[in-house]
Amino acid sequence: MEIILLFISAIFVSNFVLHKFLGICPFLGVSKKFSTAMGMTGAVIFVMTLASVVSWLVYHYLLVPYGLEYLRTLAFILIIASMVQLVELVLQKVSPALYSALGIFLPLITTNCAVLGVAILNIQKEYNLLETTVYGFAGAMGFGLAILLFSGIREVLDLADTPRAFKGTAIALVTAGILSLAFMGFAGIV
Amino acid sequence: MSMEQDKTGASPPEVAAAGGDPPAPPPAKPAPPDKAEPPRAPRLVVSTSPHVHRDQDVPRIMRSVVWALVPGILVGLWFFGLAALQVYAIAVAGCLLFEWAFRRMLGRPGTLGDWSAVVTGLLLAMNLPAGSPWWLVVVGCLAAIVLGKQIYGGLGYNPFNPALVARVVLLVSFPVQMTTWPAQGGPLTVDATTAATPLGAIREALSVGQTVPQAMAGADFPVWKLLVGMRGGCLGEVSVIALLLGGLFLLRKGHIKWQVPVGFIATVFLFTGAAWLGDPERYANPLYHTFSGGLFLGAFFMATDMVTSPVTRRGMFIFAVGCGLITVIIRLWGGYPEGVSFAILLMNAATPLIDRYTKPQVFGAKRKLYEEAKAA
Amino acid sequence: MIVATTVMAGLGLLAGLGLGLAARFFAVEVDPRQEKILDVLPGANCGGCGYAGCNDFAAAVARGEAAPDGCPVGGAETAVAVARIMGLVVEEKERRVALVLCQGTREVAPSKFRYNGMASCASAALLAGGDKLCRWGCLGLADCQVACAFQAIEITEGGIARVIPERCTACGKCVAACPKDLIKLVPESAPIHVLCSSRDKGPVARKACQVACIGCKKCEKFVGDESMKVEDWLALVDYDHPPRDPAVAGECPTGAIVELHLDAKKPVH
Amino acid sequence: MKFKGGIHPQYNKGTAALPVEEMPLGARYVVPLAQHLGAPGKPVVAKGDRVGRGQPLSEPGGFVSVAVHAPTSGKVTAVKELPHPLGLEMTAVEIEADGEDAWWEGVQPRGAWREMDPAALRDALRDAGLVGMGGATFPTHVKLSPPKDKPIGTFILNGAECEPYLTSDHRVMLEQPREVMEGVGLFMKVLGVTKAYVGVEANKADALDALKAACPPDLDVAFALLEVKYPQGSEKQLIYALTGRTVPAGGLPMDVGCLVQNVGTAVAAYEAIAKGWPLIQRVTTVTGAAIRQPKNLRLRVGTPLGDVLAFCGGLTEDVAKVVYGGPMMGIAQFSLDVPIIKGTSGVLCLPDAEVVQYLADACIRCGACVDACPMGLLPSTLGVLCERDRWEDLEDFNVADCIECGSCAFCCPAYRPLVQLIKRGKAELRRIQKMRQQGAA
Repeated sequence: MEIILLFISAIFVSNFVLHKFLGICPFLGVSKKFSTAMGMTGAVIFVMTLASVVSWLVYHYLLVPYGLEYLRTLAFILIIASMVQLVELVLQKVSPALYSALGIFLPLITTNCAVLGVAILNIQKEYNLLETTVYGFAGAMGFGLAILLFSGIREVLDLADTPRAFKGTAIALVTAGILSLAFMGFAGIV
Repeated sequence: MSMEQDKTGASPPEVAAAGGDPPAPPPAKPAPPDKAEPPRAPRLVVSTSPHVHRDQDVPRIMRSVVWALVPGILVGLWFFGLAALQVYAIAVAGCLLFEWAFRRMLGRPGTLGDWSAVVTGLLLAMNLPAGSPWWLVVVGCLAAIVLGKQIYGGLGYNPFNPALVARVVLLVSFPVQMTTWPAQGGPLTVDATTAATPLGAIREALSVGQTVPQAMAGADFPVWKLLVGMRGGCLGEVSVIALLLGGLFLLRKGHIKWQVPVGFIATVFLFTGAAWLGDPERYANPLYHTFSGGLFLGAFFMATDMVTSPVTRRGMFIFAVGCGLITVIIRLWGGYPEGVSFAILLMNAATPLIDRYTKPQVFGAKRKLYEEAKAA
Repeated sequence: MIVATTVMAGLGLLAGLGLGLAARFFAVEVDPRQEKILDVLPGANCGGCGYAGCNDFAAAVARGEAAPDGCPVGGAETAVAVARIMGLVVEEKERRVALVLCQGTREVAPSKFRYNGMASCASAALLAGGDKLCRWGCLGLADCQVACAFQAIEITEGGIARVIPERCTACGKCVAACPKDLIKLVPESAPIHVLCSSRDKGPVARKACQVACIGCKKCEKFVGDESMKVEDWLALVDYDHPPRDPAVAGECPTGAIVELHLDAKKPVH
Repeated sequence: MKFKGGIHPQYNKGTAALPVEEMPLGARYVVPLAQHLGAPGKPVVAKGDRVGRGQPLSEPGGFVSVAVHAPTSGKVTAVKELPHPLGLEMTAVEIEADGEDAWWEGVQPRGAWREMDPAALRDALRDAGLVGMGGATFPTHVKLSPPKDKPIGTFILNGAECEPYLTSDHRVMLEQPREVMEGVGLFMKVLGVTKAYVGVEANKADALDALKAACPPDLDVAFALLEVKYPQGSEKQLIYALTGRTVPAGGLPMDVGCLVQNVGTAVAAYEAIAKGWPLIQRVTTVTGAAIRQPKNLRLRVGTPLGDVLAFCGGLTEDVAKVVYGGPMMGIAQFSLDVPIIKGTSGVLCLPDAEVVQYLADACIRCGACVDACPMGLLPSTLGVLCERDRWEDLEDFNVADCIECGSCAFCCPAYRPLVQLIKRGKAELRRIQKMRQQGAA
């Protein structure tokens, strides 16, 4: 039950993008088309889940024994960076179309604060390995939900007669704001 | 009207109107003598087919919505009195003003004639507590018209229901004012004491450790009171019967499809019913849930907003069920006592995705039909 | 301290090793010239070259699929720079400017019907070729203006398109957008232009538009060489060797031939 | 069976009670060579030639092409580009009538269709210049030559006449039921089918009764009254309504073994065989609030529109639109010099007050067009995509299945010119697909 609540809360209530405001860069950058948002979601789910697990392991089995907790940010960034690199290499080979569609934002998952965020939150909240895995996965799902909803809206906005001054990122930010307001409705659940 | 307009890259394709100048005088009459043979204006209009049109346009639809809102508004005025009138007046005037001013600022043609700003103003007022201070209403108008609609390009392009954007902006920004419910004091009320809403009463009771049956006994909201509208709440949401009347009118006119209100209300009823059967100590009965809060207002007038809901019937139904589910989740387990606005807003956000996955079946696209026909 | 350093170094080493292996297995080659070309391109991402943005064009050049002088915005300088990266030499071209070959305003070119529909030339042209009696003329519904990324086209009061030469980058978007093929990229130094595209016979053309070229050949006789020629009742300027004597404009009985100085620095009239 | 979607416009079929009048012979006729879908014919007469009534003026320009014939006897005064109802100038033969209206000697009865060979019948129909007279003007002989792997088992006579205002088919069914049914038999013979359906909208029950009464006993024909709904007369919808078969998307009626012909075509086919008459006349409804005397007229193909309108008392002063065909799919005309052609089922004259003013207001996503589309498309989305030149995205929304019936634009409360947008989109997408194919090849 706890696990399920954790899962739901990470997706809806404390959504990484719309509640914690983490991972805004890819959220805005890769949400112009539904298909790329889909690809980004896949990549983020992979990276976030794996990063949660690996960083948890590294933290508990490497840093803690040596009393190096203060190095966790550094270590996590290292892990995440190399993992993203890995995804990038694989994608470039396996799906060049998705690779070029994700463009600059793929390497930017490295600096996707959602990934680092989830790794650090896992430690802060003193989750065990199972909780860590679920939280990482659910957090990524929440990110995916937000970016997919958002990309759907943006595809439609692309066809709208938006005033010049608001075209593009401006209107996207306004929309993200309203979306975040709407997600506030979930506040208080679990 | 369109030719003179700004035609830079960002501006939309426009329609060239043919009717600008009146048709040339018939040849029988002598031409006006003062003009030295200007190029003769052609008489015939050419456009693509069809050359006839249904007797229906956007302003007329919007006016129908206004008519449909009238019963709900009247009941609100009766119960909440002059304080309500003030809110309605400011909301409508404010929406019209912001609509006019913002369009003008952008150098776009005025759209007051389509009546959509009036509808937004009325709906916004109906979603506010009676006796909302004037500045709250004005901020709401600004949020609805500018943030919710015109920033996106105006009617038709807004992804979210403007009145709901405003309500949620206000609810999040001014929680105290937005949850202070004046008691119903009759038509001449100007200033009233506060009262509880049905959903708020339960929330309150649960938080002090009472059970739901105890709370309901204390709050005294029998179903007939809920139907008539004798309860605290937003201006326009109190009377189920009045709202139903307007909603049926719109259904009959064909401006809303039954899938939305039925799907929405039925989902709330069934879901809360299931919860109630599971634990009547913790959850109120489904009738109580169905007839309280802003469910009828939302289901008939907000979730049915054409612009922000799916275009296909199937999509509308999915949309409505989604609204119902989220509403109940927020009501039963969320921090806010009422979730209709949030639910509709969230489903507005999901509308493009619903549209994407509910494309209608193209005539003849089903391979099976074809095979069947061949066998026949 | 030493432990910390060791741990971190070990982690880094491990990650590096993994990545190195991955790079080996999933290696994809990228032409280094592509990046260099991208650096010298103007970066307008206008698509005037026919590719989806500058990066795409750079890749195409690097693959040898596109010509180095394919960027219309960057002009000669860019072409030379790109060619140098590719190890080629290109001829320097004169800057070109788009020009709308029609001056049939609504006052001089009557309509045959009242049009009601989308304000788009391409859509209007599908209905009986547009509402103008002259079936060659500019419909003034701004398809070119919408296509232009540089706001270099305006619709005049007479309801026809006009290119603002100072802003034109000769990307050619308007040329493709015009359903009547009225827009041409011309060398900016050419002084004489025939602002008409009607290939109707003289009397027909004249009836449809007071400033139409009626194919009378007076200009052809006046210049006396190959620089101007009448084809299908329409005078054409040979833009490779344009006529230089502005007096030819005065010869035209309908005023279809005009003297225009499109060079960006000079005032335009 | 009822098809999904469709609309209920005001029918305005006031001319249904008016018997068909013969239009008197005129002085001048203009016969365009292109009056059918397909390659235009090549002229076989020149300026100065004398021609007899029914004499061929052109020869087919290919298989999907038919000849045109002289509507009356007289002198060819020109073979040149002249205004055509499609809006452009096209090659046409101009004939000055000599008033004698003498038949060309080649016009002779072909015999009784019951005794003739199907191939001979088909050739005779081709030589008579027969095309579908409902408005699409597809050459009849081509339609009657289905490929071997798509055998036709069912013939369908289209008497739906679902377009508002038009009553020409209605009058033909009432006044010439025998010719219509003989035509049905003739088509069945050509195709070798034994089963036929006749479908007529329920607002023309009298026509169906007349046909039933005139049906020759040797034909197995099922008569059906159809729901009054536009576009009931569209081939795919009609086939579905009558037989329950669904023509696959992108397919033709022959994919479900059906073939549909219009009432007028049946009469013309019968006359082409029994009397040897080529297609030089047709029944046309001249109607609308802007014509002084609405009429159903039997007209010679090639009659100038101006003459027709004058015969109907002329246009009112507030006329603002003249449409060839019905109001839902007809083509607006700007010149009164165009001639009546084989596909002109009606001439609709609308006054200023009744002219639809299309606007470019934003789509309010009301879904009215989605409910109305008989093909199950999303006209609202198609319209928006076309408006923003997103041609390639149209493919995902099956734009090619649009039959341009106009139901969407008819009910759009924002008065968006959806048909214009979608027509353009279809053309652009076809262009792109062609380029893609060439690129692949």
